[in-house]
Amino acid sequence: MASLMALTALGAREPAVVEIGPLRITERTDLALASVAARRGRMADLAAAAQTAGVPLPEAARHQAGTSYSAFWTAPEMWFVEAPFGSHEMIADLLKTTLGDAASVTEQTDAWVAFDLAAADPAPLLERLCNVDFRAVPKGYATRTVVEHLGVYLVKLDQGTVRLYGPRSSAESLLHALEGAAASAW
Amino acid sequence: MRYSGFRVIAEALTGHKGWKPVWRDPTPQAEYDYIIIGGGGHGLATAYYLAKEFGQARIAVLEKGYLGGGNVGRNTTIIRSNYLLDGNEPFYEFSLKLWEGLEQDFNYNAMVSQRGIINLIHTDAQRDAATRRGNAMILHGAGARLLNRDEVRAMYPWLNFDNARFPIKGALMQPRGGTVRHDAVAWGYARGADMRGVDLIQNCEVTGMRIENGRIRGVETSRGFIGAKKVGVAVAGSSSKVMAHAGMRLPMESHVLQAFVSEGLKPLIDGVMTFGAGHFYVSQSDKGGLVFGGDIDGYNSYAQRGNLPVIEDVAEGGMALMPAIGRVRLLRTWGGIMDMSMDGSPIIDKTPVEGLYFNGGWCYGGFKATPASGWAFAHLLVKDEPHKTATAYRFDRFLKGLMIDEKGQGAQPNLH
Amino acid sequence: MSQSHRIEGGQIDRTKTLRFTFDGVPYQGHPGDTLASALLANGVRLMGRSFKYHRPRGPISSGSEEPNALVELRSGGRQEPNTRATVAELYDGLTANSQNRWPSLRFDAMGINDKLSTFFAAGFYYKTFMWPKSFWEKLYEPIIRRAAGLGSVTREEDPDAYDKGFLHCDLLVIGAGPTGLMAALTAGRAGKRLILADEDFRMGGRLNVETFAVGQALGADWAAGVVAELTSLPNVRLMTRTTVIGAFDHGIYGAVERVSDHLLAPAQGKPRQVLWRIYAGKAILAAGATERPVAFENNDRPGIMLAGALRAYATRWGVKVGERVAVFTNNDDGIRTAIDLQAKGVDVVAVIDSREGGALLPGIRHLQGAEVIDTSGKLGLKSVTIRQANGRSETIAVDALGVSGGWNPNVNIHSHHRSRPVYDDAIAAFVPGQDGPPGLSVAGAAAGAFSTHAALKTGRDAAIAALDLTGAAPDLPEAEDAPTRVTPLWFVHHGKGRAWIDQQNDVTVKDVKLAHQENFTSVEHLKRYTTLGMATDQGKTGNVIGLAVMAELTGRSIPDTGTTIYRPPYTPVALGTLAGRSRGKEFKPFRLTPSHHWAKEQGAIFVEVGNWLRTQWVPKTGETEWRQSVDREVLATRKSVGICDVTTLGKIDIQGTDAGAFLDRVYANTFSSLAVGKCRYGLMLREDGIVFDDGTTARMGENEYVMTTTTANAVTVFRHLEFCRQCLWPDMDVQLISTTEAWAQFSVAGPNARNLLEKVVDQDISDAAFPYMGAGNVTVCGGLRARLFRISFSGELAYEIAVPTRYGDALLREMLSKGAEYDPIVYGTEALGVMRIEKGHVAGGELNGQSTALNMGLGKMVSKKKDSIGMVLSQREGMVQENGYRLVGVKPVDPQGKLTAGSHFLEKGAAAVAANDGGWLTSKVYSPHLGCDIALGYLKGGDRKIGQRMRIVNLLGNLDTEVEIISPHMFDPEGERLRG
Amino acid sequence: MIIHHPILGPRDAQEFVYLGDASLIERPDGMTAGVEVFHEYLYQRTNPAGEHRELWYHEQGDRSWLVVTRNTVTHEITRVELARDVARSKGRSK
Repeated sequence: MASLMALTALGAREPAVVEIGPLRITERTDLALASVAARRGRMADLAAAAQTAGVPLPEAARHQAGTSYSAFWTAPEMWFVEAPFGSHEMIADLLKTTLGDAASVTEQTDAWVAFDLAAADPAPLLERLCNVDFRAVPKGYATRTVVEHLGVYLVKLDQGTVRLYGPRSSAESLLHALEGAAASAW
Repeated sequence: MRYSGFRVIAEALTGHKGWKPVWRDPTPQAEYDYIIIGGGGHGLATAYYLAKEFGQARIAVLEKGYLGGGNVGRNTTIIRSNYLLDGNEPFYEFSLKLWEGLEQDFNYNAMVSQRGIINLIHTDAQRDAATRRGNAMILHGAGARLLNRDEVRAMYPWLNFDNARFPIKGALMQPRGGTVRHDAVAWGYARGADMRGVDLIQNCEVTGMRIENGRIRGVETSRGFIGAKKVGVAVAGSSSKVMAHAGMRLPMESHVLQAFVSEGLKPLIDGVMTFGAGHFYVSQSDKGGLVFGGDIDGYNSYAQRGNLPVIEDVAEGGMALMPAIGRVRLLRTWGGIMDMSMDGSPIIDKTPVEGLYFNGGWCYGGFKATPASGWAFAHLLVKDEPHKTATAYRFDRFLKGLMIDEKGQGAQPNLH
Repeated sequence: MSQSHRIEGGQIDRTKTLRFTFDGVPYQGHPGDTLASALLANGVRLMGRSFKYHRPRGPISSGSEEPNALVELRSGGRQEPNTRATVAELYDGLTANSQNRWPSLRFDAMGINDKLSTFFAAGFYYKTFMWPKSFWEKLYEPIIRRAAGLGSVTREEDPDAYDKGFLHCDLLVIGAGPTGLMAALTAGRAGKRLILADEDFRMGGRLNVETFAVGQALGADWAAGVVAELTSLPNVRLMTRTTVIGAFDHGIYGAVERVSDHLLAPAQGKPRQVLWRIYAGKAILAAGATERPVAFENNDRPGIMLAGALRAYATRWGVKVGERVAVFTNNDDGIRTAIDLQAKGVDVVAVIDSREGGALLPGIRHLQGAEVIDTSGKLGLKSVTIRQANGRSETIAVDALGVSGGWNPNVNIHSHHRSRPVYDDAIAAFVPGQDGPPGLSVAGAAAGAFSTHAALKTGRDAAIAALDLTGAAPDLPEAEDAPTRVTPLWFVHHGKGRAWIDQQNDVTVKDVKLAHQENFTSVEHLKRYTTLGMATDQGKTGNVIGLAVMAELTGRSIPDTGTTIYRPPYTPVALGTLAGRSRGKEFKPFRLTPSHHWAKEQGAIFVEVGNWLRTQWVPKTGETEWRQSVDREVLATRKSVGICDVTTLGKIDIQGTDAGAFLDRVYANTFSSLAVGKCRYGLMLREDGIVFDDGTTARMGENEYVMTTTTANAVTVFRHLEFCRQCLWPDMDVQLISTTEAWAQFSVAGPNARNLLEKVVDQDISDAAFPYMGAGNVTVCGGLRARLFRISFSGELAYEIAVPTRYGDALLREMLSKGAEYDPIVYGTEALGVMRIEKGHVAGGELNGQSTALNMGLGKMVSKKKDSIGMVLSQREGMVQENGYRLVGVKPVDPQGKLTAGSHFLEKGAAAVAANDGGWLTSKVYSPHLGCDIALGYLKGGDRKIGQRMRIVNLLGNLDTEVEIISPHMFDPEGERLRG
Repeated sequence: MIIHHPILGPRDAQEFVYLGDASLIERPDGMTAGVEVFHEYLYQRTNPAGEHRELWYHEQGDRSWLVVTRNTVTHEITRVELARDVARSKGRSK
């Protein structure tokens, strides 16, 4: 499509991978993201269209994986929808087309930096970062929380994998915070 | 009894037998000419000046707890007149002038100490604002200096100059700013008022107001009805509660402000310092404790205690500014209840009830205002006219659009 | 002489030796020692000096209540003033120094204060030092300040890291003595998520000290067994070296874990301490009790300590504090000290028991109805003088004296919500009162249940009650259940000497008497007047005694005299711990713009704008002064084209069928009438009619707008819009989301702006196709989605172009290379400021939260034809005054004349006094185009003063410049360039 | 403090931004109400020592505005509602 070369949120050509003790941090540049909000009084229409299009609309505080689209709840009648960047770079346009005027759709891909955190037990790390009770919440839990003054979305993909979406402009500060806490935790 | 160094020596040599009570504990009389509700700094100062400067008699101060137990006893003891706006600056400058002669005036050493206050500047916009403010201060005779980075560094070379997230670019200084031993202010005024015949009545809570035909007749208290020709309310923190007895709603909310003191340390900080890139201000007491504070907790509260987030926020500011204090320990925290007004400025005004006067809305700036507040309130009580430095502190300024909003935050009390 | 006072037994590891120094003298101790126990083991009793009289002092306790044995621990950036030797865990290489003394601890010149103490009675300073007036700051106070204070702070940065964290549990148990352990065992076995925290480095509390059995085992062994079981449970988190510092609202507790304080330095990457915020469903305060002394003359000499501490040093640490020991007690627990010490082979020469009657101790000289009335020994105790029941006095040579005046429950945390403790006559102490923190119960000695049996039972019961447990609870092991049998004795009536109540602050019985004499009888007045309880120990041992003395003087009971309440923190907390990682550069996160990496390569200068780092200017080789760079950037932009990263401006996507109507309500001007594909400048007011924010908002589709906010207000505007949407007009069909960071946005300005953009934009952007204030979706560089807005902040033909953030860097480089023929430059915030001021556009200096649209010359933008936020109140009389502030432009009459932002307006010849103050300059720059300083300012009646001459005065910098008042639109006032 | 969010359950108050008295929902209509009515709405507060209905915004959460009923003396929270629901119950719509 375009001739322009992308930079990661950390200012590099390639996504970062960092290992600290038992933790592996992987920057995810291969995710497209868009917000989907129901228009006033159109939730039923949106739900129907989403079902047809294979866009999950999970309940509050949950993430739900799908075949091409996954999604997590962000606000009443609002979700962030994920898809592979390679096939869905134009995620907002794709969703607008499928969901029609039942939803307000906005591209969010580059508003965020995504880090996948993998460890056998990430709890010692997370308890130093945010107030989420990671041990207690179920798989598929998704919430917004605060890490070192930064508002982030946290998704518990499974017991040992966490996805963090942080503000893209603060990607370096967020990674620095993760590294510091990891060194302290293990 | 007059206090002096000679007296201290003479008493020391004779076993301290001659010291007299600093105030009496009188029984309330049936009626007074003036009742001041609130035995904090402002109430005691009002009574003192009513008697001393305005020659009034038959005065009582009613205090629900103990004298000086409100915000005058729980603040960070800073005095300054580095205000910006015309409605404020003459008043606070008047106050600072009164501080400068206070101890000789009431013969009590409140340790008024003008070691200077600096407001640190971290951005060009802050320097512009400081220039505007500094000029306003000088125009009002308050004095100010703009320090550059090197001048600040010469004063406090151990501040974070080299690894700061927000570099120190200079400071606005008021050399006449400083600190005062806060409890001594209450005691000095109380003693001075008591000596002039004012009845200071502790453990006497006002539970109602007797208002007839739009005129105040007296107050109901936990010690019975006490009649009065004029009643002045000076209960900042509890203003809404007390004025509700007169059926009034006020343009203010009550909020908790925490303050902090560290363990005692050898001298580290000479004057008062405010951090311009976070919520933190600090001075060091004569006893050696770092006395510091930050933002209010931010929600309506009458609880006189705060929560951990603000403690952490203040410590973050402190560490960002002074990386050497990491191992200094926080000793004690306390919370005071602030009348946070709708524009961050106080009210000293008559009320719709004849003979009932109000003094409050001091936000967290009430301590430094104590002398001028007392004087101006006494003036209003006696003459029914605002003191010339307090003409802007009217209830109707919100209706008229004449807010005195130093911070430019608008009608949101927790942001002032 | 190594460890001359070490005796057998104790919980120390004698197989390892730790070396340490105190005041430069080397000593040895063992793992398990505290600094105090190790010094005592080496025969060192003198560890500090008091605050006021500089009296020689040794430890009185073995715990965190210690007022005397404060040292400067470690050195360099790690120097820690006021560290309690009694809780400082010994490590190999520890260095400590005494403090608040000169030249040495043994010979302290300030000890003269002690001789002159009669002149330093409570509050003496309030009565003197007032003449001459100027002497306070110049003479008296400097002397006082130098003499005051305790330890000293290094000026070096603390090199250690601190962490914060969050923990969650069903039950938090505070204190791991018998009560806490039993509570934890009960909850732990029931499978509840449990945190057990104790400030000590060994769990067990007093069980580590006492010699009696719990069940079949020695108390300490029983405790170790319980700890072992709890450790094996996955639902239990045991936290030693962890002090719960405060109970905050709704079950949030603060706790400080000392991760590395028992080490020479923290391990790589590890913090020194961690501040934990514990979210606890329920909590049990099992903090035990603190022994209190009795006030008698000269009761402060090194070697005199609390009886329980004397016992603890012998039993837990294997240390005899003295060779010849006496015990002075008013209760049975003191007796226990004598028995245990004697069993350890220490020579207990007398038990001075203030109580009459009862059984006499076998094998010990037990004097009943006797009191200690004086002591001797300058740097350490040499003898005590006692008064026996028959009135006879006797001096006994001893080098250690254990004193027990009874025990005070550690109610502190229970009163953190201002609950007042209540007095319990049975134990002569305050116990927890009503209205403590919800969810917090108190058990064991902290609740006044002093026996071991009571501790175990109340601990178990508290856990059952807190968690509504129904299953089988652990059996209670057999344990002593002896009463304390305390007969209150607060101070010994005798003579004229000083009897200390608050040892650190040197508050004596005499001081309390003076406070009473002067009518400082309220407990708060007593505290503030005498400084009782204000020292680093916060009166943990002394407060109640001071209260009791005042009660006796006033003839009131102790409960009638009152009590002070405790506030967080329970023990002092390092500020580094409270700050965590937020310090230095990490004080706040950085926000970096899409062009940051490019700018860094170019050697750009950055400026902090909130948390953003923005390019301030981009110097070229040879430029030595910032003005050279900025002037060049401005001139090059106005001559050809310049590019500026404006990503930091807030961008809010507003969609919905009511989006236009919504904008009409939140903006003072109208947006519903805006055509699709166009944008408009919007002015947003607060409800009080003051200007809140401004920016351009574009209509991207029928039901879709993109709002721009200022960088500073991006977050507050969004919050405000959500308030309007949810609280004011809940049924409007409007959806909001921030897209600030999703798009890299560049301003491209200058006569060649279009020419340059045509090199990258795929569509026709001619003036006809994309007119002034046009807006729309385009593509760049062969199909990349982009947004284009034809708006200008500089007065030039200008556009803002946005691409997904990851392509921002590449787009910038592409524009610079593709448009090279136009010599494009990148300009920073300084040049941006110059050009906007030349055009009279308002920004931060003008949008100060105090100004109206009218003040800004934008009064006509406030539409009265529709309701909008702030419309009504903007019309108040004080805000529409004819002579109110108006925005004006200013330039010096002499082009060489200087201006400074923040300077004030004065009429020519007017004196520099407030009455003549005409207003102030909000923003000032040097305009290379006009060749002089120019400024914007708010001037009273300024709209009627255009063309007049005034002065600009900066009294801070001796600036006094004659200026001409001009229109704020100083450059291309007709706007021909931007429509070009 | 902990606020029991009607949708998300207990959340630390640190995630929220406080505005003030919930009466701020009841904004007068600017086309009919004048300065005095707006003055009363914007500036005058009951400021009770006791139960207080107040607005909190879940900024670091789901961006819901909540009406929290909280005791200003004890800080006890007895009720939390979505402000949107409260607004509708007050008759507010578009």
